[in-house]
Formats: sequence, structure tokens, C-alpha cells
Amino acid sequence: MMEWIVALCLITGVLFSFFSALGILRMPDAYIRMHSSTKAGTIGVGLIMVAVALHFHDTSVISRAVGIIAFILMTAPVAAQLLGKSLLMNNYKMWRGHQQD
Amino acid sequence: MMQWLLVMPIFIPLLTATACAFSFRKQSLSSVISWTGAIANLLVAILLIQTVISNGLQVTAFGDWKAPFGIVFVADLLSSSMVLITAIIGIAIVLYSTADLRSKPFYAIYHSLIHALLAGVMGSFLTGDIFNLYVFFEVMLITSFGLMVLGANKAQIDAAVKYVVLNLISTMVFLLAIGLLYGATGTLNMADLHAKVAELPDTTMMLISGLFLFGFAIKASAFPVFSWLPASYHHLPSAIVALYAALLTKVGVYALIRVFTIVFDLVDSGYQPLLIVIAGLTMLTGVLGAASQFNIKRILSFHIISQIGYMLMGLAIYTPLAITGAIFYIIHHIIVKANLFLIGGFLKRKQGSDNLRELGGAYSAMPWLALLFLIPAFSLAGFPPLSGFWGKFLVIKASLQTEEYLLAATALFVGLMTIYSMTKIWAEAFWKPLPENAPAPVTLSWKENCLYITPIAALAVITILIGFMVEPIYQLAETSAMNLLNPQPYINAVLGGDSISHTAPLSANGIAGGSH
Amino acid sequence: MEFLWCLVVGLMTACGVFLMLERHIVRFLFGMILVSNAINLAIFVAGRLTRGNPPLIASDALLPAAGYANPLPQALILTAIVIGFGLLLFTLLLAYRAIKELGTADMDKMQHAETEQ
Amino acid sequence: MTDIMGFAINFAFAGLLAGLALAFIRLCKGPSLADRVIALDLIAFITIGFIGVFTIYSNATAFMDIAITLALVAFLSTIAFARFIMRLPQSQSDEHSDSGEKS
Amino acid sequence: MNLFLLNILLAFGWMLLNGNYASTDFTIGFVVGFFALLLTEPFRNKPHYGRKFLAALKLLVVFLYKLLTSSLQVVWDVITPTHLSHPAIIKVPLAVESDLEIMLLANIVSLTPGSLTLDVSEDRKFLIVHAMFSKDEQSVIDDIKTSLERRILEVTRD
Amino acid sequence: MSSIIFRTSAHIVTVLMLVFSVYLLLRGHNNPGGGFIAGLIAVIAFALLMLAETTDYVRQRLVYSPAAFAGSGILIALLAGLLPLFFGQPFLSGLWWGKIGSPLLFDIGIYLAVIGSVLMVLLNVEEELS
Amino acid sequence: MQNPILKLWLAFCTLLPLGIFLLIGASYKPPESLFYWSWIPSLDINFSLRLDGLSVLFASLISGVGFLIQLYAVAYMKPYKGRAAFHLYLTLFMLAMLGLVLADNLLLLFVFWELTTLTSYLLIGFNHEKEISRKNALQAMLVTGSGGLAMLAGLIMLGEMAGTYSISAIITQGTSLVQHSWFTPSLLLILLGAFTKSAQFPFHFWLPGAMAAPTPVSAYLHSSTMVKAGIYLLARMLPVYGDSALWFTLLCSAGAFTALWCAIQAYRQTDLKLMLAFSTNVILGQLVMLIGIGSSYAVTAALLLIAAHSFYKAGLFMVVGNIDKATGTREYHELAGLRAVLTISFIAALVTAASKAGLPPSFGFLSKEYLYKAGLEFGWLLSGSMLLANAIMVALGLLIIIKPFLSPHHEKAAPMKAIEHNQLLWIPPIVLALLSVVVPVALLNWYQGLVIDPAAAVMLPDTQVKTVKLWEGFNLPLLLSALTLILGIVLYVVYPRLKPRLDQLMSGLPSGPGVYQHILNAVIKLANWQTRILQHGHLTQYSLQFFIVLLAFLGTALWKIVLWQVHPLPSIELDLYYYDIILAAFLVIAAFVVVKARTLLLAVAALGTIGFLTTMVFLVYSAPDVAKTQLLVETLMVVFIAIVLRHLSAVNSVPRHSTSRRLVHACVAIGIGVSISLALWIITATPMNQEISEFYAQTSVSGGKGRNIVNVILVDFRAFDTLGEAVVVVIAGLAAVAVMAGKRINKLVSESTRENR
Ligand code: NA
Ligand code: NA
Repeated sequence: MMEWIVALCLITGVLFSFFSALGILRMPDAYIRMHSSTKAGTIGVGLIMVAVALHFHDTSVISRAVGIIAFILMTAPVAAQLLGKSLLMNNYKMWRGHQQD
Repeated sequence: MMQWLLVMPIFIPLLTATACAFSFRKQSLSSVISWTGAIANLLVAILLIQTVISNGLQVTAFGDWKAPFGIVFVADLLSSSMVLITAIIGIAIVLYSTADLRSKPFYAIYHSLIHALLAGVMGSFLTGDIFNLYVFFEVMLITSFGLMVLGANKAQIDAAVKYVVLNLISTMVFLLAIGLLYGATGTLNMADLHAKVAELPDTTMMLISGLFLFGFAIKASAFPVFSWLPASYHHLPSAIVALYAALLTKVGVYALIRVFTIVFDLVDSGYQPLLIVIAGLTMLTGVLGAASQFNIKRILSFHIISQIGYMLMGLAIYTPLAITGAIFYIIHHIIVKANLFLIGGFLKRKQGSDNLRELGGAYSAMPWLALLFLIPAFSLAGFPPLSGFWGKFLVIKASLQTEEYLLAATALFVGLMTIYSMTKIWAEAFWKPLPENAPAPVTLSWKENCLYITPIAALAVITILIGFMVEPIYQLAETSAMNLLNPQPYINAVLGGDSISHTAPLSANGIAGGSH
Repeated sequence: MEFLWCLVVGLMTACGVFLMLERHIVRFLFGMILVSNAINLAIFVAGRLTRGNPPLIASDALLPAAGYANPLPQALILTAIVIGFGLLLFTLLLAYRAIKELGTADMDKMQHAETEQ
Repeated sequence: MTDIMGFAINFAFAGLLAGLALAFIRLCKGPSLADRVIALDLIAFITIGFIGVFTIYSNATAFMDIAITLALVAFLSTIAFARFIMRLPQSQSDEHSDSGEKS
Repeated sequence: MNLFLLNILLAFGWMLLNGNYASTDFTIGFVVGFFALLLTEPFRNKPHYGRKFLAALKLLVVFLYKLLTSSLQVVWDVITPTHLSHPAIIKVPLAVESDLEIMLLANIVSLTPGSLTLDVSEDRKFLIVHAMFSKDEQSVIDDIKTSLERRILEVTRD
Repeated sequence: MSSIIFRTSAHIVTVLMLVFSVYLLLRGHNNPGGGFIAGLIAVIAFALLMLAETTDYVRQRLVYSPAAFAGSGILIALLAGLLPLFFGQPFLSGLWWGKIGSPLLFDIGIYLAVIGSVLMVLLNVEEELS
Repeated sequence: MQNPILKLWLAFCTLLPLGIFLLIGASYKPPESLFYWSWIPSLDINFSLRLDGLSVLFASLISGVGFLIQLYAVAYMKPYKGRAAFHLYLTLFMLAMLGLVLADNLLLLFVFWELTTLTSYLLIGFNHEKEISRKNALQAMLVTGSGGLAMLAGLIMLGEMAGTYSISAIITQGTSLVQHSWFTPSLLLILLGAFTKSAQFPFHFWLPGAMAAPTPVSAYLHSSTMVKAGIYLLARMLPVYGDSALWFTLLCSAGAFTALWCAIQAYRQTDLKLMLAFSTNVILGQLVMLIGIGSSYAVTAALLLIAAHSFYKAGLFMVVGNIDKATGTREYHELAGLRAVLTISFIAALVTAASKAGLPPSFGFLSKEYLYKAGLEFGWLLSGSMLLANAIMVALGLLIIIKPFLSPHHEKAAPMKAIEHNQLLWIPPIVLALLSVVVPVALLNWYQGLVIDPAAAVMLPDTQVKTVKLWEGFNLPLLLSALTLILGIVLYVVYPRLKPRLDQLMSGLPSGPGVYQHILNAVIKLANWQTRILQHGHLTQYSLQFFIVLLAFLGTALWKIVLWQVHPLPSIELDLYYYDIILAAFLVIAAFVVVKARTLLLAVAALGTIGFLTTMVFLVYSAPDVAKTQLLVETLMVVFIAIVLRHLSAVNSVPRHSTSRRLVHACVAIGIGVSISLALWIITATPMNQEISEFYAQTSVSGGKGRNIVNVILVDFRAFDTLGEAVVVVIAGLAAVAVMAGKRINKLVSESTRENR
């Protein structure tokens, strides 16, 4: 039973990661690519870590997996925010849509 | 006791370097620390060589992990005499820089780096582990980078770029060679490698030893991979270039000698004929390079290359006499070349230039300096009975014995051209009257003069002593050469773990006398 | 499986060497980084490869699990990586200084050292 | 290792490496500097995932420390790049502008 | 007081990392954490812990749910051949004030559907957000303010 | 760079990294880790802090100059090596008192040396170039 | 002479040769070993001095004439600035010369030989403010130095052939070495040394050039001592090499030609000093010829000529020195009526010139008689050449005496001043003039017993020489002497008409200094050319050079393996998973991207990717510590580059190499890469000895108290590496700050905060 859950987490996690990568390749502009990498990437890695934690059910591994998830949740948006800010500062042209002053 | 003594040549300079680094704000304090360290070094080196002479080869295994599992330091006659010479040069440079670089803002860092460099050099001499040799080479290399860029101007930065770029190539290849050697033999200890390398297929051995030869040839500035040296040395402050000239390339030669006797057998490696050609061309191109220069430091830099050729010649001939000659040559050259650069630096300080076209009148102005110049200059040129003659004599004799006539002829011709270069400096800087548009020489305080002249005079005295006390040094070099060509006692001592005596006791006063 | 990595080492070295021959000093540095990586990998490969069995000893054991990876090359590479880092860091800043001081990143235009003043 | 785990792991390796390829293409294509940094950041994420999968595959829990380390340091390089882009003059933030070379 | 709490948390984190729950490990973790805090002094205004636990849990659940849905939304846009998005950059007025609050909000905004924080205005009054599906800017702002900012305030304010 | 979001999170992340670095230092002997790795992580932690705040902020947090850290690191490593000599063992031999041993001291020395030297460069580069 | 120390020093320098002379005279009972100190026994180089018939002749000449020269120099050098140094050099030179003739060890002899070269360099260049002095000193140094170096090889060969470096031991082996394959080479090499030192054609030119030195130097070095070193060596080697035909041919032809050629040159000179210098060459040529002949008469003649020449030539040089002092010139045409001021010098000149011209009963006459005797034994060719050379000597003698001293003083001649109130200027030449007459007339028996017999015994161990007599009745040699005199007078008479013709005739011929300068220039040109080629200053070309050499190293070894199938190539074992291949492919692709990247940031990003990929490789193959370190280091590097990048890209764009050059680069790079692949593959295909790693695994817990073997290696088994590595990192930090900060280094390193600055 546990194996099935682990496998499920793994597969969905990898799928999210893959689509995240596909997203940054396919999406039309840098802002939207960041949406893709930040959200899908985070959840992808997060799910894989959940899979690892479930697979080993060992405190040290679980603590590390949780640590990684927490850390990614904390840092990924910050990184995206700084990149976004850099784009803003350079007056990066959006693919479409508009911008408030 | 041995456990203490063998590690001190590394420990003391590193400690001194750290202490100097901590005394940034007080120049005089860092001077005192630096002097103390240098003197302690010399004492340890003397003690070490005396122990080796009286008790034979000494080994210490760090962490008490016996070879080949741990790293060992091995002091045989060769390495301990190299350490002694290094310590002597260390003192000379430290004294000299107290006068020469006192006003510089990087004074304290400079002393720190000098001692780190000495640690690297002595570690390279003492280590019995090939990877550890790499580590000490890196200590040396990065320190030399640091010294090179201290207070650098435009030309010095350019010189540093060339020095760094080309030396990094050597470093990479050296590391690769170690990797391959380890992959082929499974060991890193040089004594252990001796037997394991012998089991390798010839071609594998040639492959790996070729990489070592290439890497060390760059360090030693052999033809055709010496370009880094004349491109960079002449822009360095004299004290630094004296230190480099004396030690860095010699470490390359030392490594070549070690590796191609203890680890690989030069003859078996298949590189002997090539090395003979390299040696000849190194001598020749170096000395011709010098003949076309007018800058004292640049002339001397090119002469480093040509002199390296003699040392390589000794190794290439690969007889006991030849290697004896090479070792003798190394000992002589370290002292003499350092001294010449120091004198060049003093001239520059006095006259503000080291271009021969802008110099002159030093003979009349400073007759004592003229005398002090003559000694190392004519020693380098190979005038008997000065030290340089004996090294030349030994390698030439060895080359005649092995019927390498062309090599002998080259060595003789290079000797003639060396005379030409040395007399050129003498005639232009000393004999020639000071050019009319040249500025008046700087007058130095009595104390400064002393600080400049003491190391110069001391090294000149050592040069003369080596020239006259040839026998003990010859004995030392010969015993070393014998031990290199017949390394079984070395291997037994290193792998057996106990220090055993395998050297015939030498008259200790000869060698110790040479150091005062 | 060593064969594959021998090939990779060679190709990475080739790329690195090519870059080290370019005129832009920063490209030289990139080449150095590549070659340095390749050589670390070479040492690793030379010590033979073992899949998925790090040289660690479990808390209740005295020996590592059978078929453990060769630890010595790992230690050597660690040393080599750190030393390489030091060298590269210095080279990077030297490149910076050279560009500032000499006004060019072109190594063939750096001709101040060997022209007679 | 059971069938389902075997499949999942193989799938994971393949998927992650495919993702890596896609991200790498974006890294090469740019066009803006930010695009490359985004791609590099994602490559770090994918590498973390790969390490996780490999930990399961090899049963060597020691590898998890690498994942943590990577999570820590990838952040720093992204930040450093972002700052680099911010500090560039506007004209240089786009294509090929930081090229040190003449074509 | 809160620093102390955080310190204890760090010590527990230490024990977790070690996978070892002896008192010595706690002590070491505490000391290490103490020095780490000493070096960084992270918080200027110190939030109260404890009673906010429930609110925090609620926030977490909402957040995880939103993260999942937002990811699916992105993935959908990625795998469908046409680009569905109508991006816009929007200024969201802020009710939160402290650094920690702003950070939390910004991060959560970035990880929830359709929005990505780009910056905080100089005067800390606005969050500059890139919205992916912004047919109506006000609805985006309202969503952020009601479902996220309010919950954060519940956690952080008395 | 003055982003509130980044600054605030950087402080948290730095603390976490420092804790993790000390953890790796102490556990390195039995698990992957050790002085170098731990030192580099600490450097990265401070680098983050430096990017979020200013170099002066980092220097003030450090109290002593990075060079002093580097020097004392080398000093500690040297002394850890020297210690066994007083017990009649060769340089760098392991001396153990329970779980504490001279190799650990040595590792701490390496740790400090790495932090000191890399931070020295980092802070100076940052100050020089910005 | 106010300075008492200087006074004392001059007295010492003067009395030292006198003391040595007296000591030699007092202690001489040949042959005996004077002194033995085992200097370098391992090399058979000993400080052994031996006084036999040959050395006693030279030693007493060196010390005796040396004493007179020092005496003369005290007066002559009075106005010179560095006179103390001058006497020092002269004394050192004398000691070196003495050592040379006394040494009983080939290498000891060489040591002194080179010391004479060195000291004479200092003496020739004594007037160092003048460029010509420096130039000619160098010329002498290089010419004699090159011969000396060749001789070194010859001496080593001789010593090796004989199995000993002791000269007396070699001499006792006699002609037995002739069988050895090194006989001829060593002969040629030693001759090269002797010929250069004794200024034989074509090396003769340095000797006249050396006249740039102050006159006492010329009188000493270039008449009686230094140049005779070569003669001494030849005389010494006569028992060893004398029997070979090559010896005879070479010495006779070189000697005869030198004598003739230099005689003609001497005849052409107008500077009195140069006349004497070239005539010294003539005597040296004759001496070489005599030793080449090596007969009993020849040896006798040589032993007479050596002493006779020393006396009259030193005397004449001093006279010329006095002329120079009195008038400020030595030009023949500017001198007249000197008898008025140089009365005593004139007497000395008269006697010594007579000896030079070979007028009876001078020493010169005696030696000339024996010269002709020796020459006549070998036919007319040798005798004829001797006759011509000697006739010119007569003409020179007349030239020196008649016009400068005897012609009346006139307006155009140089003004004169009296100098002979300083006795030291005329005592030495008078003593030498006296000796030139007294020895042949009164002391001939004594000379025979003390010098000729023992010396001949050394040179010709098997032959008894005849007793020398001043008057042997009318015979062929006497006739030749008379002929010489007549021819000499004729040459003197036709001098004003012949000289311009000769000058015209010889102006087209290459001169010695000209050829020397040509060779030197050619070498310098070659040096400049090779330096331009090798040290061109283009860094990337240096790198390319280095890599090509590396490729050559790798290539040769691999060539042997692959093409010659030295050992069979291992088969390719593929134990791979698909992710291995993908990782490998990515690594290579990323590396290519770095190469192809047109922007620096792309290259950096690709490098970062390579960092991640390598991490994965280390992970896959069980190296967690390495993976972590790689990751951290790579990231830090990227951060540093990102900080610096802004400043790196904001520079003038850098052009690329030409396409063809880059093609070469690509070939070299691929060659190196492929070679490394092959090498690594060949090595990894064999099983590995993992003994050491097994030891680590076994002792990690028990000995190292750690469970992470890699870390135990780092901090225990190989902790010393780690210490070195930490040192490297710290110094790299210092160096990096230093290179960046330039002169502000101290501040940057020492202060903890910026406020303190
Ligand atoms: Na050198
Ligand atoms: Na190490």
C-alpha cells in the first residue's frame, strides 16, 4: 500500500516538475515562465520529497525531506520576486496585457 | 624527536606566516616575527641535516599512519640539504626585504606570504607522497601568485596574467598525472609506487611519466615550455624575484629528479633521449635569450633557464656522477642566483633602473659591491674555483663519460655565453661611467646599506665556501645521487616504518660550516 | 561503465582546452573551470566507479557494506576541488584587475610585460 | 524492488532528465538574461528531485544531505544573478548585450 | 521572548536533523541556535507565538490547497496548445505592515494561483503583483486581500 | 536590492544555513560533511546576508575581521596537529577524549579558515565593485 | 703617497714577488713536490704543487719579472685613481700564474688557468671608463675563455684516459695513451686552449687589443707571463702528445704562420706598443713551432727564447711606457729626440732592442742561433719563415731606437718632459737590459744547469741536450743570423716606402677583431631572432605552444599503444543505465554550450548547469561528500562571477582568432581530449589495487573513530593534505584580495568594518 502511495507521489511530482520545465520552454514571456517554474517546480519537488519521506519512514530522512520542502517554500517565491523585480526595473516588455504605473 | 624535527620545517613557517598576518598594523613587530621565524627555520634545518648525516634517513608518518596508508615526510640527505639551503635563502630574503620593501603598504602580508612560500618549498622537498607533493606545489603556486600581485602596476599585472595562465596549465596536467598514476597503481606513496610502477606495461608508464615530465618541465622552465618565466620575473620586486629564482624552478627540477628516480626509472620510462635534447635546448635557448637582453633582471631570468638546462642535463645523463652534478648545481645555483637578483635590486634601488643602458659607474661608486657582484657572477659563469664551476665540471665530465659529445659541447658553449652575459652586466653597470642624463644615485642610510649588503655578502661567502669546500658537498651530492639511483634503502626505510641508517657519515663540519 | 566517463572527461577537456586558447581572458577562465571539472572527474573515474554505495559505515557496523565505493579518490577530489576553487577565485579577480588596469580583456593585447621600456 | 516502484523510479529518472533537457534549451535560448536564470533555477530544482529519486533508488539516505545543500545554495546563485541583472544598464539586459566578444 | 521560542524551535530542528533526541543534542542545538541568532538578529518586531497556532494551521491548509490548484492551473496552460493567460501587473494595497507579514504575504501570493509578487513599493503600501489571468484587476486584488491577507493577519496580530 | 521580502527571508534562511553548517561540521566525521563543506555553507549563509543587507552589516555581525577568522582557523588546525607531539605521537595523530578528539579540533580549524578566507574575498569584492 | 695604508699595501705587493722569487731560488732542488693538500679526493682533484725544471723557469720569471713590474707600476700608476686595486689585481694575477705553472694536477692547473683569464680581464679593462678598454677586455676574455672551456673538455678526456689527474703521473705514462680513441680529440681540445691563450693565429688578435691596458700590464701579462701559459702547457704536454704527427704538423704550421703573419702586422704598426704587441705574437709563434718540433735543439732554443723574450720585451714595454709618460703619445711619427729626457731609458732600450734584434752577445742572439739550429734540422721552409720573421724583428728594433731617440727634436714632434727623476721608472728596465746581456755572457753555465737541463729532462725525458755555448764558431746558423741582420736593415731602410704598400695590400683582408666582431654580432643576431620567436609576448600563442607540447607527449605514448598494438586495447564494457548516458550527454552538450556561448552570462549559466550535472554524477557513483563540495564550490564560483561579471563585460569587445587559427586550436583540443580519454580508458580497464582503501575502510571506525570514511581520510589518514589545502584556500583569499585591491591591501585585510577606515 505504502509503495503505491510513494509511487503516486513520485510520479505526480515528476510530472509537475516536467511540466514546469515544459512551461518555461513554452510560455510566451519571462513573467509567465516564472509562474510555471515557481509554482509547478515547487510542488513537483515537494511531492518527490514527500515520496522520499514516506519511502524511508525514518526520522532523519523525514526531517530532511520536511526541511527541504519548507526551505523551498520559503526561497522559491523570494527568488522569483527578485527576478521579477529585476525585470520590472529593466522595463521588460510583457507578452500581452498591461501594466499599472 | 624525529616526529618534532621533521614537521618543523613546515610548522614554523606556517606559524610565522600566521603570526605575521596577525601583526598587520605593526611593521616592526612583523619584521621581528619574520626574522625569528627565519632564524628558527635555519636552526631546525641545521639540526635536521645533522641528524640525517649522523643517523641516516629519517621518516615521520603523519597521524601515525604508516606508509603507504598515510602521508610521510622523508628526510634524506638530498631533501634535508635542500631544506637547509631554503632556510638560508629565507633568512637572506627576509633581511633584504626589511630594507627593500619596508616602505611598501603590503609589508606585513608580504612577510606572511614569504613564509608560506618557504613552507610550500620545504614541504615539496620533504614529502614522500605524490599527492601531498601536489598540495605543496599548490601552496607554493598560490603564494607566488599572491606575491606577484602585491602592489602591482600595469606591467606587473600583465606579467602575473602570463605567469598564472601558463602555470595553471602545469598544475592541471600534474593533477591529471597523479590521477592516472593512482588509477594505474592504487597508491600515492612514492616508495610504494616504485615497485608498483615497475609492474605497469611500458606504454602506460610512458604515458603517465610523460605527463609528469611535462608538468614539471613547465615548473622547471625547460625548453620549450619556459615562456612564463622571462615573461614575468623581471617585473617583480627584487627580493621576491630572488626568492622565486632561487627556489621555484629548482623545486621543479627537484621533483623531476625525485619522480624520475624513485617513482619512474628515467631509462625505463623511455624519455631519456628526449630529456637529453630538452636539456641541451634549454641551456641554449636560455643563454641566447639572455644575450639579447639589456635589463639585468631579464638577463638573469633567461639565465635561470639556461642553468636549469645544466641540471636537467645531469638528470638526463642518469649516471651517479651526472646526478651528483645536477644536485651540486642546484645547491650552487640557489645561492648564486638569489644573490645576483639581490644585487640587481640594490642597483635598482640606488639608480632607479635595472636597464643596463641607464646604469653605470657602480665600480667607482661602490667598489665593495663590485667585488660582491663578481663572486656570484663569475660563479654563475663557471669560473673555478667558484661554486658554479664544479657543477658544470661534473655534468660535463659525466656527459663525456657517456659519450654525449654534442651535449658536452653545448654545455661548454653555453658556459662561454654565460661569461658573455655576466661580463656584459659588469661592463655596463659597473665599469661604464654613469650616463650623463642619469639621475644621481640615491644615498641610503648606514642601516639600510647594512640590511642590503649583509645578505648579499653572506651569500657571496657561502658561494666561496662551496667553491673551496667541494669535497663535503660533493660527498653529500654523490651519496644523494647513489641513493636516488639505488632507492631500495629509501623504500625500505619508508615502507618499513623505522628510520634506518643507510648513509655513510659525512664530515659534518663541512656542511654546517657552509651555512654560517 | 568507466568507458562512457572516459569519453566525457576527454570531451570536456577538449572543450576546456579550446576555451583556454581563446583571447578573451574570461573565456580562458571558463576553460579552466571546465578542465578542472574534467580532471576531477578523471581522478574519480581512475579510482573506478561504484553505483549507489557510498563509503559510509552504518552506526551499528564496523565495516562499510560490501561493494562500497573507493573512498580515497573522493578524498583526493575534495582536496583538488577546494584547491582548484582557490586558484580559480584568484584567477577571476586577476582577470578583473587585468581588464581594469590594462583596459582590455584580450590576452594577446596584454603586451606590457615583454616590451622593452 | 517491486514492479511499481521500479516503474515509478524509471519514470521519475526519465521525466526529470527530460525536464532538465527542456529547461536547458530555455537556458540556451534566452532570450533575456532573466530567462536563463529562471531556467538555471529550475535545473537546480530538478536536480533536487533527481537526488530524491536516487536516494529512494539506492537506499542510501546519506544523499539527502546533498539535496538540502542544493536547496540552500541554488537560492544564492539565483539571487546573485537577479542582482546582476538589476544592476546592468537597461540597454544591456537583453540579448547578447553582455557579450565580451565580437562576432 | 519570541527569540527564545525561536531558539527552542531551532534546538528541536537540530534534534530532528540529527534524528537523535537526547538531551545533549538539544543542548548543542540550543547553543548553536543561540549563536546563529546572535549573528543575525532576524526580527525587529517580535510576533507572539502560541495562541495563533490554530490560525496558522488554517493558513497552511488554505495555502497548500491553493498551491495545488495553482500548479494545476499552470500545468493546464502549459499542456494546452493555446496560451490562456491575460497577464497584467497590478498594485495591491497592503494592510499588513511588519516585515514578516509582508514577506509571508508576498511569498504566499507568489505560490498561489495566477499571481506572482514582483516587488513591494518603496512606501510599503502596495504589493506589485503579476497576475496571469486578470480579466478583472479588482477581483484579483480582492482575492488576495480576503483569502490570504486576512488569514495572515489573524496569525500575526493579537 | 532593498527588497523587504528578500531581506526578511534572508535573515531566516541565514540562520537555518548557519545551524545546518554547524551540524555538518560536527556530524561530518560520521556522515557526509566536515569542515570544508560546513565552512562553505556558512560562507554561503553570510553571502546571502551580505546580498540582503550590506557588507558592513555582515562585518559587524562577525565582530572580528574575516582575516582573523582565517588566521585563527589555520592556527587551530596547526595546534591540533601539534598537540599529539606532546604525547609522543607524530604530528596530526588523532587524540581522543571520549567523543571529542583532535581531528574534530582540526576540522573546526579548517572550518574557520574556509569561512574567514572566502568571506574576506567576498566582502572585499562586494565593497570594491559596488 | 700620503696614505700610510696604501704605502704599506704597495710595499707588500712589491715585496711579495721578490720573496717568492728568493724562496724559489733558495729552495729549488728539482724535481720535488712542494705542497700537497687533498682538496677534492673523490674527484682526484688535489692541491698539489710541484717544482721541476720547467716550472722553475716559469715560476722564477713570473716572480722575478713580476717584482720588477710591481716596482715599475708603483711609479707608473701614481696618477691613477684605483692604483691599490691595480696592484691587487696584478698580485692576484701573479699568484694565479704561479699556481698554474706549479700545479701538478690537471684540474688545479685549469683552476689557475681560468683565474689568470679572470684577473687579466680586470687588468685589461682597468681603464674602464674608455669603451675600447671594456671592449678589448671582453674580447680577450671571450677568446681565451672559449679556448679554456674547450681545454677543460680536453683535460677531462686526458685525465679519464690516463686514469689520473696528476700531471706527474700522466707524464710517466709517456706516449702510451696514443692508442686511446680520445687521444686526438683531447689533443685538439687542449691545443685550442693553448693556442687561444698564447695568441696563435687565428686567435692572435686579442693580444694587441689587450694593449688598452696600462703599460705595466702589457709588460707583464703580454710579454712575459700570461701569454706564456699556453707555451707552458704545450711544453708540459710534450711528453704525452709529442710523438704524434698531428702535434708536429699543427704546432709547426700554426706557429710558423703566426710568426710570419704577426711579424708583418708588427711592421705595419705606428704605435710603438702595438709594434711590441705584435712582435710578442711572433715570438709566441716561434715558441709554439719549437715545441712542435720537439727536438733537442728545439727544446733548448725554446728554453732560451722564453727567458730572453721575457727580459727584453718587458724592458722594451717599460721603455715605451716611459715614452708615453714623457710625451703623452706612442705614435712613431710624433716621437723624436727622446734621448734628451729619457737618457737611462735610452740605454735600456738600446740593449733590449739589440736582444730583440738578435745582436751578439745578447740573449736574443743566443736564442736565435738555437732557433735556426732547430729549424735547419727540418729543412728550409721552417728556417726561411723564421728568418723572415726575425728580420722584421731587427727592423722593428731599429725603428724603435733610431727615430724616437736619436733623431733631433723638431717642432712637429710631441713635447717632452723629464720623468727620470723617479728612479722606479728606469731601474726595472735597466735591470732587464742588464740581464739580457749578463745571462748569455756570464751566467750561461748556471742557466744550463739550473734551467735547461732539468727542464729539458721534463720535456724530453729520453734525450740528453747539448751544452749551450754563446760562440760556436762560424756555422750555418751564424750565417743565417748575419743574413737576418742584413735583411732587417734593408727592411728598415725601405720602411717609409714599403709600409704604405703593405697597408694597401692588406687593407682588403679580414682582420681578427673584425671577424671576432662579426661572429659576436651573428650570435647576438641569432639570439635576438630566437628570442623574438620564442618569447614573442603573445599569451595565447604561449598557451598553444604548451598544449601542442602536451599533445606531443600524450600522442607519442598513445601512438605506440594504438597503432603498434603494444598491448591489446581493452574491450568496451558497457554496464550503463540510460540515465548515465543522458547525464553524460548533457555534460558534453553543456560543455559545448560554454564553448559556443556568445554571451558571458550564458556561458556562466551553462557552467552552473555543468556543476549540477557533475554533482549528479558524483551522486550516482556514491560520492556524497564530493557531490556536496562540488555543488558548494560551483555555486560560490558562480556567485563570484556574477558579482564581477558586470565589470568583465563592460570592456571593448575582444576579437576572436582567425578561423584557421581556431581550427588549429580545435585540432589540438580534440587531440588532447581524445588522448586523455584513451589514457584513462586503458588505465581503468585493468583491475585496480584497492589495498589502501580497504585499509581505510577497516580502520576507519577503530582507528579514526569515524564512520564517514572520506572524512576520516580528510581529517586523519591524510589530514596533512587537508592542512595544506586549508593553507591554499587562505592564501588564495589573501592573494585574491591583494590582486583586487592593489595598494590598499593592508586595509582591506585587517579591518573588521568599513567604519574603521
Ligand atoms: Na625560478
Ligand atoms: Na584533503
